[in-house]
Amino acid sequence: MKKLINDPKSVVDESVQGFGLAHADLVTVSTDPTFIRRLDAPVSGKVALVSGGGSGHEPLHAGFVGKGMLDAAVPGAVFTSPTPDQILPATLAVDSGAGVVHIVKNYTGDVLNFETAAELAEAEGISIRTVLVNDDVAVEDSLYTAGRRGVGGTVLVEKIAGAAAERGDDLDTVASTASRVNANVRSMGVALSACTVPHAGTPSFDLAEDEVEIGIGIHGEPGRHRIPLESADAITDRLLEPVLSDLGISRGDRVLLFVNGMGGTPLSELYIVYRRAAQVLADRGAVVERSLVGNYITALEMQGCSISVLRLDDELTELWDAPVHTAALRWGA
Amino acid sequence: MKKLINDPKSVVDESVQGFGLAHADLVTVSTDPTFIRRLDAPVSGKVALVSGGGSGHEPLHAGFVGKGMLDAAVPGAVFTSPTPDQILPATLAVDSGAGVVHIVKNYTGDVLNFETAAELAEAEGISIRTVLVNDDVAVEDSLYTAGRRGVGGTVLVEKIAGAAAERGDDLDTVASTASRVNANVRSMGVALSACTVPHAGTPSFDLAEDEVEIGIGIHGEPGRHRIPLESADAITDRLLEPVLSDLGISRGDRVLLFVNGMGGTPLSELYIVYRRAAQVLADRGAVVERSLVGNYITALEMQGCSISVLRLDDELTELWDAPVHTAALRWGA
Amino acid sequence: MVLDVNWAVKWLTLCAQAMAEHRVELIELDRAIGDSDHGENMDRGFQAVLDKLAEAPPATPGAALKLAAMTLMSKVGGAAGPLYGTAFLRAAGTMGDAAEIDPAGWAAAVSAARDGIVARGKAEPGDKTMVDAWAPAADAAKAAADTGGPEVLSVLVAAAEAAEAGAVATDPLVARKGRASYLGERSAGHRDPGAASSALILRAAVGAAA
Amino acid sequence: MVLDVNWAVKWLTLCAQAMAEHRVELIELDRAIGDSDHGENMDRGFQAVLDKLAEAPPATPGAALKLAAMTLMSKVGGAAGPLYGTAFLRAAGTMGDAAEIDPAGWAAAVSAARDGIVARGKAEPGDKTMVDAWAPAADAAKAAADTGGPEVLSVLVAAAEAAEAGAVATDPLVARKGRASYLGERSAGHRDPGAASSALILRAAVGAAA
Ligand SMILES: Nc1ncnc2c1ncn2[C@@H]1O[C@H](COP(=O)(O)OP(=O)(O)O)[C@@H](O)[C@H]1O
Ligand SMILES: Nc1ncnc2c1ncn2[C@@H]1O[C@H](COP(=O)(O)OP(=O)(O)O)[C@@H](O)[C@H]1O
Ligand SMILES: [Mg+2]
Ligand SMILES: [Mg+2]
Ligand SMILES: [Mg+2]
Ligand SMILES: [Mg+2]
Repeated sequence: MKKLINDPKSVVDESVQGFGLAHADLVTVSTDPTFIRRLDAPVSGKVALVSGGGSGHEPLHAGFVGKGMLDAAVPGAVFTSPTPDQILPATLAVDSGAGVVHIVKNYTGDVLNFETAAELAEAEGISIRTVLVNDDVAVEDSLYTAGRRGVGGTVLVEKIAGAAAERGDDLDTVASTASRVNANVRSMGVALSACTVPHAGTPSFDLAEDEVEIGIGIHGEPGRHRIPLESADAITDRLLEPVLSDLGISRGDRVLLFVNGMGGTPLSELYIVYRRAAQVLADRGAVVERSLVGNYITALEMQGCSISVLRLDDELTELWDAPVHTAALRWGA
Repeated sequence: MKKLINDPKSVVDESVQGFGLAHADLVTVSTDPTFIRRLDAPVSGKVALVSGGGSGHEPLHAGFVGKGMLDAAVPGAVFTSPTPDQILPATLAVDSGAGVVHIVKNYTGDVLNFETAAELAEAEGISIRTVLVNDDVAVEDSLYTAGRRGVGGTVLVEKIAGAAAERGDDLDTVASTASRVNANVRSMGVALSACTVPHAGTPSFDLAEDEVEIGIGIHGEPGRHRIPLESADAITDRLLEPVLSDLGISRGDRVLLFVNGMGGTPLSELYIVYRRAAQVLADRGAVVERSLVGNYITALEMQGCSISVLRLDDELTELWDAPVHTAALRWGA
Repeated sequence: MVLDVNWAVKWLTLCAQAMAEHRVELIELDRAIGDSDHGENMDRGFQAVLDKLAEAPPATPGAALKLAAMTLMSKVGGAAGPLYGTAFLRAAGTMGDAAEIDPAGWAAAVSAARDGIVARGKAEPGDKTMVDAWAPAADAAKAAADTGGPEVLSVLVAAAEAAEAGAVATDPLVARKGRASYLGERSAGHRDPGAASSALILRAAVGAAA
Repeated sequence: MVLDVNWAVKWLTLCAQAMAEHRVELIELDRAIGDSDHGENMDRGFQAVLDKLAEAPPATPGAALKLAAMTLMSKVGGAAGPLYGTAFLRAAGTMGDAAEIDPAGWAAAVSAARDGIVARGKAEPGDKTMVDAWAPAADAAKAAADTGGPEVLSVLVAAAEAAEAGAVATDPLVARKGRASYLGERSAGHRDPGAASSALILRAAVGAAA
């Protein structure tokens, strides 16, 4: 294992410390327990947004703390959801009295830990709404499983719900906007290589030199199936097709197209994927109104990408365009 | 070789096309010859900035085309400087009559091709100033060599000179500001792994599992020497020390600290490096006034990073803070 | 042998030892069908339990388990943290302030642990989760307590053996809950890491009484 | 054998063949002390020269070389593009509108090519660049033309052999120009890719006359 780290046990702490030093104009970092909050939180009268999850997906979530997006981010150990004793103080620290939305990616660990924290926060008199993100079409959605995972759509939920909170929407409205984004976004990913969790020291799965793993998540977990390496266009088609059909995208639909890098893939390759995806959408008569290309929700140094499509309407577009000022996403400010 | 590409020969074209599709609000892409220009270029009365170089360093340079930064970017084949028949039309396309600054990284190929293009442009009556970027302290600077390479400092030169041009500075002033940034910035990089040029198909150098390459450039060329893998802090010290001593950083100096990823390193690791670098600078009594952390000038999927330090003054800080709106760097707009 | 606070502290101590020893093995199991963190999380969690035990030595078995519950909840994270936290909390609940636990008491504690895990995680037996260790353990402990004499060791052994067999029996299963469920059919042929760590925990309870 | 336009076209055609054949080898040489693109760039450039030759067949050797110069300049990129572009342009300049090139003419062309490369790249012999192929080639061609008879083949051969020897002689050198110079002492023990491609070009000139 080759990493720019000092000690597998201190990766998260030191990284968060560095983040705090680099972005002291935006955030305050709390240690013991670890969480990152917006410098000016609690923002008077504003609904607060708290998200979190295992580390290793950077810039998610700390990179999205700031004006127009999250009020706090709670990082767990690498690929391990944070604990209630982190989530609760983060929630308390940013609540202005207007209530807090927990944005939770749908993994058993995240769900359970946020659930406990929400109960404890409610017991302290804070109104909590929990929005689960579960946009990954690679996973079968059924009552008898853990359900779909939250992946790329999380970034879009956080941005758009963050804008809703920033403009003064109340707790239920912010939560329902977040849910509406989740209902209208689908994603699917591919890995060309595995990633190595620092404390594990070996790659999260083994992949032959001519194989790719289709339907991977963001935790280095293997995907749904393995196929021989194909062209970028063929892989793009494989990822996009289930996304579009699950969303039911048809002629005239307006969409946001998000090509996300898993951490170890050059930007140039993401644009090759974007090119094909945009062509396919155009062929179907959909209108790509907004786009996002880059490493926003990653799996350490995994090579690969995910494609997310969000169906837009006037309000979602307006909220997407609203100013945002975070370490990883910034415009209009 | 595992890449999200269709054909090694079409990597640059397809990637640039995807870039154009994703950022149609910012840029126009010309094909045959290939270059990317700011949507509203030529901007009346404004000095234009053109940069370029081999592809594979994305987001550099196309990602820096837009308001407050470059007017055009000219991408060559992967790791191969562009040719005069690309650079000349790009230059002609963005000149408003106020002249054009060529920002050229100091590599023989880039220098020669931009030199030829500048001569041809001058012959067409356009005033050209060429600013060479050569900030890499890993390379001995001597009259008898090709001189230092242009690496991370390039991003800072382009941002700050772009802001000078945007506020209306004249040709010589923009060029001298660019040179001033170059004179005040130094960089050094490390690789944990090599990268694979698509048309070559094999990694650019071989590195044992427990070795790192110190003093690498951005073209997958081997560095100055190889050492056993060390902690992130130790490696940071190795990179930073020659940067600081060459710059002569002393107590009270104000600096911008830029930790750049080479493309395949998780952001979390870059923040671990940033943390140490910020500590060292603080220990020396320098004031880190601005920071930049992320993948801005890369070597495909190479794992590793570079550290750049720029000595700031009031004017450089003001120009750094000025609005910029490009695909890869954006604030205040 | 009585199951008093010394036994409880020794049990948790042996749990910590087992997690440290089997850390890499649990990571490997989780690497195959999950995200490579289970061994690390359990190791971190039980080391923290040791620290807490040293800081504030508990007075009763119930207090020891409650301390473990709170610590695991706040230090383990992931799916296992809340599940084990709940399990230990519910088990502690059955013990109240009792100074000693008898065979029926142990059976009740294991049952409560199982019920807590099911309540939190909504998994059924056969879903390839830690429930597949705790459910047979609870049944076996109850059967042993019902039929056996006053000898508590045999009840501890019955639970541990059933948990171990349950963990082994997860090998062929297709996961329907937790992260392994994303793999669908590909999850078959691997042991569930949480069932494996559960077996270690119940085996440690035997060791503490030996 | 006369060095007319047919020879010139055949020369460029053989250059294209040689670059395609040695593409991987030149990439490998550049991988060791550069950035792995030299073979790819030269192959792309000379294929483009073939296309241009087919589009607009030249009338004289000078015109053929000028066409090659412009095409290499606009298709190769990197350091080699402008250097070879200049080399072919200067060589074309020495030929003017002549229909045939004599031994002295070839020697003059190679000298002009060398001078062009030195003028653009500022490298000296011994810097481990393509100059280390062209400089001995120019000297050898001149010596052969001065002493030899009217037989042009021997002059072509002299240049090619000297270039080949020059390329081999770059092996132990420490690079002082171009990308290999960043490696310092570590550049020793590897052949300069540009010197290697230069030898291929001058060898192709022989093949075209054979
Ligand atoms: N819904 C559930 N009910 C019971 N146990 C579960 C459930 N989901 C996961 N588990 C258990 O948790 C274990 C994984 O724990 P761990 O790796 O620490 O968490 P994570 O999956 O969040 O990385 C699984 O092996 C399984 O035994
Ligand atoms: N200053 C120079 N003078 C002469 N030849 C040079 C000079 N710099 C580089 N070269 C030649 O160019 C070759 C490299 O060409 P190429 O790989 O195509 O360009 P790049 O170095 O830009 O990738 C070197 O092997 C060397 O022969
Ligand atoms: Mg986990
Ligand atoms: Mg090159
Ligand atoms: Mg796990
Ligand atoms: Mg090269």
